[in-house]
Amino acid sequence: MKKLINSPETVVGDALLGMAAAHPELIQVHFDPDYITRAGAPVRGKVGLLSGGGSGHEPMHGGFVGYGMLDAACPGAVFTSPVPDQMLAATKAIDGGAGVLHIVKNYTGDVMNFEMAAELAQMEGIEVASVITNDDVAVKDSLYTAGRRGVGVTVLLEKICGGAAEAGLPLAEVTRIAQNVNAQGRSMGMALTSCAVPAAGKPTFEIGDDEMEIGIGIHGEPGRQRMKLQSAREITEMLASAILDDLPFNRGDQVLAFVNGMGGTPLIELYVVYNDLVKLCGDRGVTISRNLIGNYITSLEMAGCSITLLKLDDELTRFWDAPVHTPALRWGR
Amino acid sequence: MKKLINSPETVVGDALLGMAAAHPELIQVHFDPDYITRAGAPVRGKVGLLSGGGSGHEPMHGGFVGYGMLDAACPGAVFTSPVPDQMLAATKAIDGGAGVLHIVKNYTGDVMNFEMAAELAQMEGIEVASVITNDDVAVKDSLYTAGRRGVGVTVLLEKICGGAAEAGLPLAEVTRIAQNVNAQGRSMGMALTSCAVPAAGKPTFEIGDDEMEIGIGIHGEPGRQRMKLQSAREITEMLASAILDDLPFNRGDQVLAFVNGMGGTPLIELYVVYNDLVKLCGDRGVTISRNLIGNYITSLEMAGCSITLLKLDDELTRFWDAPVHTPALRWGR
Amino acid sequence: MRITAEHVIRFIETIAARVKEQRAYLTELDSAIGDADHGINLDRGFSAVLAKLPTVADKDIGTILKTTGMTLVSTVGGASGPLYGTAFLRASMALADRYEFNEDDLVAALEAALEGIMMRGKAQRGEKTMIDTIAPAIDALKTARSRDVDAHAALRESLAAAEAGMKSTIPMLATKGRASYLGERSIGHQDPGATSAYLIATVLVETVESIQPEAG
Amino acid sequence: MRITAEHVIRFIETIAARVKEQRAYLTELDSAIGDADHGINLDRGFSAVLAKLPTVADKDIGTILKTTGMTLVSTVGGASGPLYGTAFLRASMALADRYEFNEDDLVAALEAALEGIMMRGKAQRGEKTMIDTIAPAIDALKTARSRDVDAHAALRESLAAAEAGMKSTIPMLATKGRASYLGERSIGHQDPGATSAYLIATVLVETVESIQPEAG
Ligand SMILES: Nc1ncnc2c1ncn2[C@@H]1O[C@H](COP(=O)(O)OP(=O)(O)O)[C@@H](O)[C@H]1O
Ligand SMILES: Nc1ncnc2c1ncn2[C@@H]1O[C@H](COP(=O)(O)OP(=O)(O)O)[C@@H](O)[C@H]1O
Ligand SMILES: [Mg+2]
Ligand SMILES: [Mg+2]
Ligand SMILES: [Mg+2]
Ligand SMILES: [Mg+2]
Repeated sequence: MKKLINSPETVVGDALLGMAAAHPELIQVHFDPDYITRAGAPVRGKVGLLSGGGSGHEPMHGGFVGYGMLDAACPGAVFTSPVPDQMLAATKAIDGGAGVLHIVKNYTGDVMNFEMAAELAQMEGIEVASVITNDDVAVKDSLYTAGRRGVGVTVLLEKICGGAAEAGLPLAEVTRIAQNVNAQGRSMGMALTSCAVPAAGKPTFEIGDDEMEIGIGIHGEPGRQRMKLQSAREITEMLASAILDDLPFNRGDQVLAFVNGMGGTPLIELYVVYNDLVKLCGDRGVTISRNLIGNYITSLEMAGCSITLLKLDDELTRFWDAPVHTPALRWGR
Repeated sequence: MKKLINSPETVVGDALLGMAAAHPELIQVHFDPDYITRAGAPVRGKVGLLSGGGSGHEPMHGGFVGYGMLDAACPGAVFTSPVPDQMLAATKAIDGGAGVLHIVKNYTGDVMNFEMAAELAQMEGIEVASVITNDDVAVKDSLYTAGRRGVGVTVLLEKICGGAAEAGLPLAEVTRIAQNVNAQGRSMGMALTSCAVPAAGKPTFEIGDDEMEIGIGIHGEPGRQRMKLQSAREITEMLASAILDDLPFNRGDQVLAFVNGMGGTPLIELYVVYNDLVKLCGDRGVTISRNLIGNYITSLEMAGCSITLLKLDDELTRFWDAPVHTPALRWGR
Repeated sequence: MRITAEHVIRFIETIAARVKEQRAYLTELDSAIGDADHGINLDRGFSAVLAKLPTVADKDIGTILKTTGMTLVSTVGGASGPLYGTAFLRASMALADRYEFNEDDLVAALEAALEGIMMRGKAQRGEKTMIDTIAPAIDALKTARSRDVDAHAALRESLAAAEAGMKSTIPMLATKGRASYLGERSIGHQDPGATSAYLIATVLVETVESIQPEAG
Repeated sequence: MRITAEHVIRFIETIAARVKEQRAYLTELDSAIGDADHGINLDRGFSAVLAKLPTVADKDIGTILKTTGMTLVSTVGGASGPLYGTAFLRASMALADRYEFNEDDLVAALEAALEGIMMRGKAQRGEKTMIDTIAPAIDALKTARSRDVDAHAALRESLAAAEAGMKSTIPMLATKGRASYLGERSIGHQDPGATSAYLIATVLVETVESIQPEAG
């Protein structure tokens, strides 16, 4: 396990210090409990958006704090949900009087910790709503299980709801849009290599030189299936078909296509996948009207990618297009 | 060697098709010869900026084509300089009557191919100037050798000269600024792992689980020195000291600090390095007034990073801050 | 049997030591069907608890357990943080203001802890979680006590049930927690949380066994 | 000796075949001190040349060589593209409009090719490049011919010099091309370009040797 770090114990803190030093005009980093707020938070009268989760998924979530996206992010230890203290402090710091939306990825740990934080915040008189993303079609959905994981849709949801909140929409409306984004989005991922949790010191899983994992999450957890390595086209087909069939996406649909790198895969490969995705969607009569290609929700140094498709309507498109200015996503200003 | 590709033969073309599909409002991709132009090129009366080089360094250069940066980019085969036909066609396509600046990284192949293209373009009556970047302090400079490699400064130069050209400066002025950027910038890189050229099918070099290469370039070429893996702080110190001592950068200098990932290193580690760099520069009385952190000039899936420091003056700062809108770099619009 | 605040503190200290010792093992188990952090998480949490313990050394058992639970909630994160945190918090309520307690109180505290875990995690037995260790252990303890065997023997029966429960997670299909994402592939691996729960049960039994039976 | 357009075509076709055969070896050599593409580059280029050859099959030797050179320039890229491309272009000028040529013409064409490489690459002997194969080979050819040995023997002496030249790059410190970035670490490796140049020299000698000495 080779990493550019000083120690497993300090990696999250060191990176937060680096972020603080790099983007003082955009964000403010608080320690103990650790959380990142938008510079100048809270914004009076605006709904506050808070997300969080384990570290190791950079730029998510800290890189999405700023104008038009998140008001705060809570980074946990690597791949470990942050604790309620962090969410509570961040919620208080960004409440501008219009309430706070918690954006939670559907992992047992995240859900429970956010739940505890929301209870505490509400006890302190802050209006808190929550949305849980669960877009990963690799996981069978069921009332009797933990359900699907939240993955790529989270990034899109944070951007779109950020636009809605910036436009002055009230908490109920922002929450409705958040639920809509989650309802209209689906994802699936795959890995060529494992990542290594710094404190664990070795790869989470072993994988052969000619193998890949299909249906992985973003924590180095093994996927649903191990198989022989295939071409980008076959891989894209496997991921995209599962996604397209699930919602389902239909002929005539307009979508936002998000090809995400897991951290160790270079951009050239993501564009190869995007090219195959365009053809596949075209064959199904699905039009890609917006796209996002790059490393946005990663799994440390894992090589691999995930695909997310989000069915767009006018409202979602408008808030996606709205200006955003964060360390990792910026347009329109 | 595991990659998300369809075949070594098609990887560059597939990725170009993906770029074309993803960014039609920004760029246009031409094939045979392969080159990418800014949508709407040529811009009448504006100096055209052309760069190019082997593929495998994405987003450089194609990802930097667009408003406020390059007018065209010529992608070669992976790690192989493009050929004069490409540069000639691209030069013609972007000449808006104010001449074209060729931005060439100092590699024998790139220099010779660009030279041939410039001769041909000039024979066709297009005014062509060239700037050769050679900022890599890992390589000893000498009149009798091929000299230093062009690396990270190239990205900064493309942005800054893009701003200058967009502002309407004539070819001579844009060339002067280009030379100034190159003169004021220094870089050095390191690798934790090798990359694998797709057509070669295996890693370019073998490296132990506890080793790193210091002073690597961006083509998987071995570095100046193999050593035991050290901490981010020690690595940053090694790279930054060599850079700071070389120009040299002095107490009171304002710099742009660019921490670049080689393709396989996740963002969290780049922020750890940036944090260490801030401290090191601070100790030397050098102020970082601008920064860029991310994967911008990569070496396929190589894990590692490079650091570039560029001494800023008012002119360079102004053109760095100027709006840019390309697939990979965007701000101000 | 009289279990005092001092014993409770020793119990928690020993858990911290045992978790540190087994940190790599627990993380290893979590690599197979989770995200390779369970041992790291618990070690971080119990190390923090260890640092906090001196501030409550002279306090009642409720306060000691409450501080432990709050510290776990504030430092562990992940799934196990809220779960073990809630367990200690619920136990602290069952033993509020007490400076010592007996076997009956122990059973009540353990039941409260389990209830807290099940409420927080919305899980049942048979879903391949820590519950599969804890629930049978409490059942066995209660059954043994209804047969009127002595406390130590009852605890040893309970521990055997805990071990069996832990092992029972191996063939299970996970339906809760991160392992559930693996579907069928979760089968054949021992659950990390069930394992850490067994570890804690071992420490509990050791601690009680070390108590001089003078007051028995 | 009469070297005809047909021989030249066979020469180029054989280079293409040999380069494809040795592609992995040349790339391997380039991994050690370069960027692992030399064999790939030349194979791409000579495959393109092969596809172009039929269009000039009935043309003069100058045209055949010019087409080869231009195709190499347009398809190889990297350092070797302009270098080998220029070499063939220069040779084409030396043999412009010819349908056959003799030993003297061969020497002149080779000298023109070398000059082109040195001009384009701004390099000299001793810098660990293809020049270290080509220059001594031409020298040896000229020396042998001044001693009046027969053409085949002279070419074999030249090929031996080419081989020695190629091997002489092993202990050299590279000062030109990509290997120069390695500094001292470039020592101990055979230069890929010097190796491909030797390959081409081998093919040249084989081609000439295959010519029936009837017109000798
Ligand atoms: N809903 C749940 N109810 C009870 N226990 C659970 C639940 N979800 C997970 N667990 C337990 O938590 C353990 C994992 O803890 P840990 O690895 O620290 O957290 P995370 O899964 O967030 O990484 C599992 O092995 C399981 O025993
Ligand atoms: N300046 C030069 N003059 C002559 N030959 C050179 C020069 N630079 C490089 N070469 C030759 O080119 C070879 C490398 O070719 P190739 O790998 O195809 O290109 P690149 O170095 O651009 O990847 C070297 O081994 C060397 O023999
Ligand atoms: Mg975890
Ligand atoms: Mg090359
Ligand atoms: Mg875990
Ligand atoms: Mg090469």
